[in-house]
Amino acid sequence: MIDTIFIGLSLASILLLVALGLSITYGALGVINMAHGEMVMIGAYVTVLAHIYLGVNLFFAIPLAFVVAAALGWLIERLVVRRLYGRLLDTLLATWGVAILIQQAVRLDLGLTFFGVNLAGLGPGLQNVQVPAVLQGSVSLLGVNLNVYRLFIILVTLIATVATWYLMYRTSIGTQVRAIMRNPKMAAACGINVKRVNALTFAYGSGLAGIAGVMMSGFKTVFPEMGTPYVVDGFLVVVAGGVGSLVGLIASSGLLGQINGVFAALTNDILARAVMFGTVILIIILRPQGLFSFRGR
Amino acid sequence: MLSLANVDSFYGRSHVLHGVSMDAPTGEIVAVMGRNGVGKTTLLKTIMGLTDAATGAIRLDDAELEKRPTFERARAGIAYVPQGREIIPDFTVEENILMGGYARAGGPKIPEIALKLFPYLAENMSRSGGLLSGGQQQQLAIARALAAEPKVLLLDEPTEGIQPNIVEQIEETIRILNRDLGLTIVLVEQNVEFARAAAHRFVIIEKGRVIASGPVADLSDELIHRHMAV
Amino acid sequence: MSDADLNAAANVGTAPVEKAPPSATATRIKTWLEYAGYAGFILVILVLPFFFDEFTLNRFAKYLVYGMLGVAIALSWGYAGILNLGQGLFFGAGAYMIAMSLKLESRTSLAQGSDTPVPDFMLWNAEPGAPTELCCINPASFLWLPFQATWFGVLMGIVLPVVIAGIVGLTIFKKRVSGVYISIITLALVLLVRLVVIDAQPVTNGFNGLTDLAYLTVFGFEFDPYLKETYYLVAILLSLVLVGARLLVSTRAGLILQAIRDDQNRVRYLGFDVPVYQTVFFAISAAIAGLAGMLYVIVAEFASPTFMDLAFSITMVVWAAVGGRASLLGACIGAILINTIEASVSETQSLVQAWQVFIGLLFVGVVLFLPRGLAGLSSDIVDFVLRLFNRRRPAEPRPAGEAMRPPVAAE
Amino acid sequence: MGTAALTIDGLGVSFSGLKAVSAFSMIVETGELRVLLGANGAGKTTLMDLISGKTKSTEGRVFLGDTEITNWEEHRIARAGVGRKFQIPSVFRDLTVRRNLEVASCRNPSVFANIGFGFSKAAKARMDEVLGVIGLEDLRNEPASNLSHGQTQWLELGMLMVQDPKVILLDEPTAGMTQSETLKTSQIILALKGRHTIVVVEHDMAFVREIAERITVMHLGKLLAEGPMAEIETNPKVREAYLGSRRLS
Repeated sequence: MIDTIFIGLSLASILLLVALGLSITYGALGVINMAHGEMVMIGAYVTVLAHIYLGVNLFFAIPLAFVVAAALGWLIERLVVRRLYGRLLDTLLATWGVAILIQQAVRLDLGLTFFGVNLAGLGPGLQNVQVPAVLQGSVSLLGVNLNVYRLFIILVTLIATVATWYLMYRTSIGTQVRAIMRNPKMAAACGINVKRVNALTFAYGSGLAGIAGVMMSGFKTVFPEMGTPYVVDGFLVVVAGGVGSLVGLIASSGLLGQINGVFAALTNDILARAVMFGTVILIIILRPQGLFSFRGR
Repeated sequence: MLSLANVDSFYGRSHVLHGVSMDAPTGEIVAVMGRNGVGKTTLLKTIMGLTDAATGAIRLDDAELEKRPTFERARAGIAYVPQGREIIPDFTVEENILMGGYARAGGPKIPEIALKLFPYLAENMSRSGGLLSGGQQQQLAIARALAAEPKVLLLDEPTEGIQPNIVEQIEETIRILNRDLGLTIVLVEQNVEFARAAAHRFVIIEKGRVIASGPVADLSDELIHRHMAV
Repeated sequence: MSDADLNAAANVGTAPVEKAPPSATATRIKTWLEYAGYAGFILVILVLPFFFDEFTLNRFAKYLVYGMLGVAIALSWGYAGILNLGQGLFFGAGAYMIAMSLKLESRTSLAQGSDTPVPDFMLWNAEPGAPTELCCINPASFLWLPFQATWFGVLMGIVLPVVIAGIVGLTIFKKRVSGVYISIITLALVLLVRLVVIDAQPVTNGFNGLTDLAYLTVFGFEFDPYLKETYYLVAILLSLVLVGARLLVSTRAGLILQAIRDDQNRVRYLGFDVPVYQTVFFAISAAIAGLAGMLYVIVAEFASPTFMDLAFSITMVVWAAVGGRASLLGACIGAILINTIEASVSETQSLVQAWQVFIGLLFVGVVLFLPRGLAGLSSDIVDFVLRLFNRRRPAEPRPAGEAMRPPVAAE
Repeated sequence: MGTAALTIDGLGVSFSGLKAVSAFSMIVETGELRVLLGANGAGKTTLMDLISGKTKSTEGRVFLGDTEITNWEEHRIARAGVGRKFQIPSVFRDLTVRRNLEVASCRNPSVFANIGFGFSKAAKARMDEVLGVIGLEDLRNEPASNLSHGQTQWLELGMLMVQDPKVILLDEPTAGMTQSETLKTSQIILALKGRHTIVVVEHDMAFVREIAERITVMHLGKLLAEGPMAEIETNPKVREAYLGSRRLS
């Protein structure tokens, strides 16, 4: 029983970690970023490459992945997303194209394969990340064996969530982001540089995906197509939770994670995912505004 | 001085303002009058850069604003209190006020004057904006505008839909802001009595055009009845 | 929130540009060009068998099936304003329904030691000692019983998508779920069904899908996928679907549908029951996708859960976007074109990868710079040419003429 | 006096505690043209929302002739015979002018009845006639998005004409129009008069003088005064509501 709840909790924290960045870009900017999964993938590859080229372990990859993914996100915002604000479904299609490009960049070693150069750690194959010894094995708590790496994911998610909360609710930039979210025209009339804040918001959301990617690399195989399922799950969590609501996001990832965990224990992983999708469909039909939603203007 | 010369303004394909020219000399209150739907709100939005497109010249002192984005206009010294107030309901009073401060040179800061003018706000800084009454929200919207330490204040029907006792307070506030702080105020107002008492100049708009303007002394009953009354 | 407002605010300083109205002659010329486009396209696909061998024709048949999917997408997205990100569900449903019937007709199914044909995989997965009759091999195997009749599989290939679309459509449209939420629900739905199909391995053969199928036999004629006749089956059905869909959108109901896309609330105040209209067209689009799924099984001889992959459903949408989301013919040609080119570069491995890069750039580029797709581009080119032509001639009187202007991109 | 086309009986609704319309009653006779006046926020648009089913009322009833239509779904109210023009003109922007009219002239609301081509001779003749009345004959093949603001308003009026409802609700039909456009609009509305029962919300007093018979004035969601133009103009309560410090409760 307790281990089922623990598994559910760790699934929930993965969902939350992936959805956190997506929630910010969707909630604040009205952009469905289908390349978010690729940002997760980039984060995972940063872990792989950091190990190969810098010789550093997963802990050091976390800040590095954040920076790399954020920079890439910033670039995407400047080049593509910026031109599409207000065209929600078009952002979905265009970022899907971006996602393909990022996948190909990894698969083709940033294009170097055309020149016969292959970089270790990139390319179409599978990569594996060596988890630091501290994070391996399991600890026993109340007579239940808990996987240390899963605990670590929960911890990182907790830190990322608290940091995001702090950033959004306790800093000047966060106030600006939330102001734009609620009323972009009034925000501009109050002197907020909406374009600049939007670019930073997108970069931050992407950076969070990068961190999620580092965490994924620790217990899943790393490959160029690994991101797609994450963007779907993340997006469903965001919509079910209620756009723009951090509480809703936590609640929906908690709910869906537990549903996933319980049904996986009762049946299997595949059906558990199906039940999760079914739950999201029901939530959207019954409460299109999501579980939680801020009061509209 | 805020001045508009030959300004046209558009929402999509609808051409709302036609060749509007007006001046708001520094330190004066200009009352913008006219019936509903003639373009008064659009005039303020155009000054703020919030319509879809606009042509003509908009100047504040030496700065040419017509090509600048909205946030730069705010930073140049124009603050906007929109119709319906548009405070953010799930922001606290404090956050709502600070939000206005991004146009201020040194960054957001709660303006002293706002606390003095609106003691209720000072005492309820952590309340949600959405829980305030209409009149309190109006005070909040003005406080937010003051946080920018602006040169010019654009006020769109600040007394609309507000309890009568608060209306007087708000009218008094407008006088104080102009008299004591020397703020230039462009005021969209339907209350003729108040406009006559407080404003220095008036502009009457009909069908998107300025059809009369001048010192408030020239605001005759005849003009009012022709362009505003039933 | 509306970021369109932000963009609008950034545009201050430019006045809207007035465009001269197109002359009646110009609109009539465009109408004729559109008809010529349909006629030309149908002619081309019907004469292909005179120039290509059976192997190539089989490949073309697949692309034509994709073209049919393009029509289904354009109908629901371009005309009804419903972006269905789960079109693969209807395609897959059509495919599985006919594949079940064809599976039971295959020689291996006959050779399972039972009196009636039984799918081979069903026995491989059966509990030891389980009965070998289709009714009772496993608790769900009885579902296959009606598929012993081929007509049932073929019928269900249309009926099932229509029923699913009907139920889903009425539920979400009555609830006034709109825009992106429709896309998310359809997306979640296709993934859900995909997982269920994979999980129901004893009845669906899971990941492996249904392979080793018989040819479809109609009145004693076997549609061998490598026969010209099979290509004609696909080409003729595509032509019918294309013309049928084009006629459908020019009916009064089609007109009301486009009005709903533009402003569904206004349509309510004209007295039309909006959810019913949306559901009917959603279901028609599903039926076309189901038909495409069936034809795909006939030419490719398998049905697989990959039909319900997210990537496939989104890719379909992009074919339509490239061709022109609001043009039935454009979306159809877009799908065929992309797949034809993709197949011709897939000879070499490195080109395949480069092609993927190109596809990625194409998606981004089309959304950013060509939101009306190739159809919009050709319409603009025609406009341009007509304007050049007009400038040389004095203005003409403008008698009444029917405009057949393709609608502008819908969200 | 004829029979009542539209009867509103004690209608009310409140939004988050604020009574936008309360205990409002009004009877509009068949063939009448009623002007609804009131300052911003007086509840005029909300009243139209309540009649046409956009907003559900919390008290009171609405009758169209003898049929109670309170809180029906929008399309049923429309089918029963209430047509509406919105404050922000809403036409089908991607469709041509002519096609906008065609949508409005589909008599049968059923989908399957509309799977067919073309329109009856009578319907076509009516559309041509309406195109003439609204002066958009030359622009019939233009997409509605290319129309000017005034033309869009006229097109929406034209859609109401071919829709041919018993009662027409017009929300500020001259908002944002130039003087000459306003004049033309008043002619179009006068052409509608008699054929339909009309309720108009308007602020342009020159326009109101042009078209009005009876006027109803709303203030703070309630009925303030009702009567012919001359009476309303001299009514002190109305004057104060419009010009005074609005310190009525």
